[in-house]
Amino acid sequence: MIELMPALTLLFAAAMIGAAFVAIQVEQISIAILAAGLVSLLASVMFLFFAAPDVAMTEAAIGSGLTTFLFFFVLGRVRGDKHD
Amino acid sequence: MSSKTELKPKMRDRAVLFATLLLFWIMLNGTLAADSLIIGILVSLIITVLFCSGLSFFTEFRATPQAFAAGILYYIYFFKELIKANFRLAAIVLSPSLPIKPGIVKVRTKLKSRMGRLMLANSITLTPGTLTMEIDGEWIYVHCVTVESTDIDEATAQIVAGFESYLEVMYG
Amino acid sequence: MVETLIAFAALLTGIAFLFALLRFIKGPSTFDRVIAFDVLTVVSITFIVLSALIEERGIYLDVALVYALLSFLGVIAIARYLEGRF
Amino acid sequence: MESLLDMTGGLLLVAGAAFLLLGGLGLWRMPDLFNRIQAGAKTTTLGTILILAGTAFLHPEWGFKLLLIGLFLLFTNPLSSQVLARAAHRRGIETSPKTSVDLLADSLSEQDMPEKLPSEKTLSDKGIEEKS
Repeated sequence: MIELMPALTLLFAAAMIGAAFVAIQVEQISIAILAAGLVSLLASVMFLFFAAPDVAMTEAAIGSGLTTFLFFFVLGRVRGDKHD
Repeated sequence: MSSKTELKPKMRDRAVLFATLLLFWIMLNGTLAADSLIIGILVSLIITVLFCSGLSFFTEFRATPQAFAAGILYYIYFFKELIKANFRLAAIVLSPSLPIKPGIVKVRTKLKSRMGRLMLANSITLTPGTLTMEIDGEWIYVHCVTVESTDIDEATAQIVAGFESYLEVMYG
Repeated sequence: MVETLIAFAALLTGIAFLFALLRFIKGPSTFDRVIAFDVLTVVSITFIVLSALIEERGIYLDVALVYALLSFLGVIAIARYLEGRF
Repeated sequence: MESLLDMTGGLLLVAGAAFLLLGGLGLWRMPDLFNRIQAGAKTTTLGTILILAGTAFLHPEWGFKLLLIGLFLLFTNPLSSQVLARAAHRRGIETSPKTSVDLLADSLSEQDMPEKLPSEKTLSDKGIEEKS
């Protein structure tokens, strides 16, 4: 039987690659920001799997929460129109 | 006389806010040690004094025995409906033909308080095949996976009546 | 026995994670991706709780609490942006 | 030599994971956005609460923190789904051809409604705006 934690780490690494691929492939900015936030979220869970809960908390708060929020806020202020 | 009657519910609001904050602090810490308890009381007191007008969130609950009984019955009914909702969704998702007939219907609520309406909207979202989409005064627009009737009264009886009877006692 | 059950739960959750990820990659509109993002966050909370069980460290649950907070704030911010109200 | 408590906790874990799996399957199979939101909101809420309950059976000393996470999810998960559904409907995401009736769109076209009418904001918006 394969060990559980390495398998989960592999799953999350593959998912990170997939999300990063979406972030560079897609042409709408909002989806790219969302995919970058997803990469950050999965990275934070991977920090946790490597037994670093403090780093994981910081990454979740800054990378996934604050950066995504800030990007959307600024994008809404800059664009001003209703299209993507 | 009038100032006294205005002051009384405000003190009660502050007491409820203080108790909620302290409860959250104790649950977050998981201990009842003296030092953490003192810090929690201090911080809760400061927040209560500074931000007393901001949170009317928990204070609309009527603290009568009937309201507590209705609250317990409400949560029992709510979890029953939540489990039923999941099994119905599982049946839909697992059947190969996907038997759905979605639509958006309109229902009416009798609840007046904001917290009561919020709880009603949340409950509708978590019950079988329904999702609250918009609240406009007393009207609630609900997206259904399988529409059974588009008539307002019939849809109201089917979707909201079960929760409303409990929430009316709790929040009015 | 309990370890086997935890591993089985992790396997089922992993499949759910894959489905949500596929929806995120495919999803025709932005809203499909947002709901997939929300589901992925909740599934990540589940993974964090499971890893706390496996490693027997209660401090991991604090990270899960931060996640529960952040997913709500993030989805509200994105919805406000998509309504055009920033 | 497991106790009954441990077995109950493990079975609750598996049940919660099974509901999460059904939610993921629903997210993949449903034909339009609103049905996907329905699948996502219900199953993730119940699935996560069952998993938290199973963890509480296995480690009773974590109970308070697990209860806090569960309460938070129970209140915020349906709320974010509602906000998302409302935003999607305002942006005019098309529903699947199976949709039989759409009274919200009907009433909006009847009133000839401007897009940002303050009276139709929901409770979550009021809470945010009163603070600022």
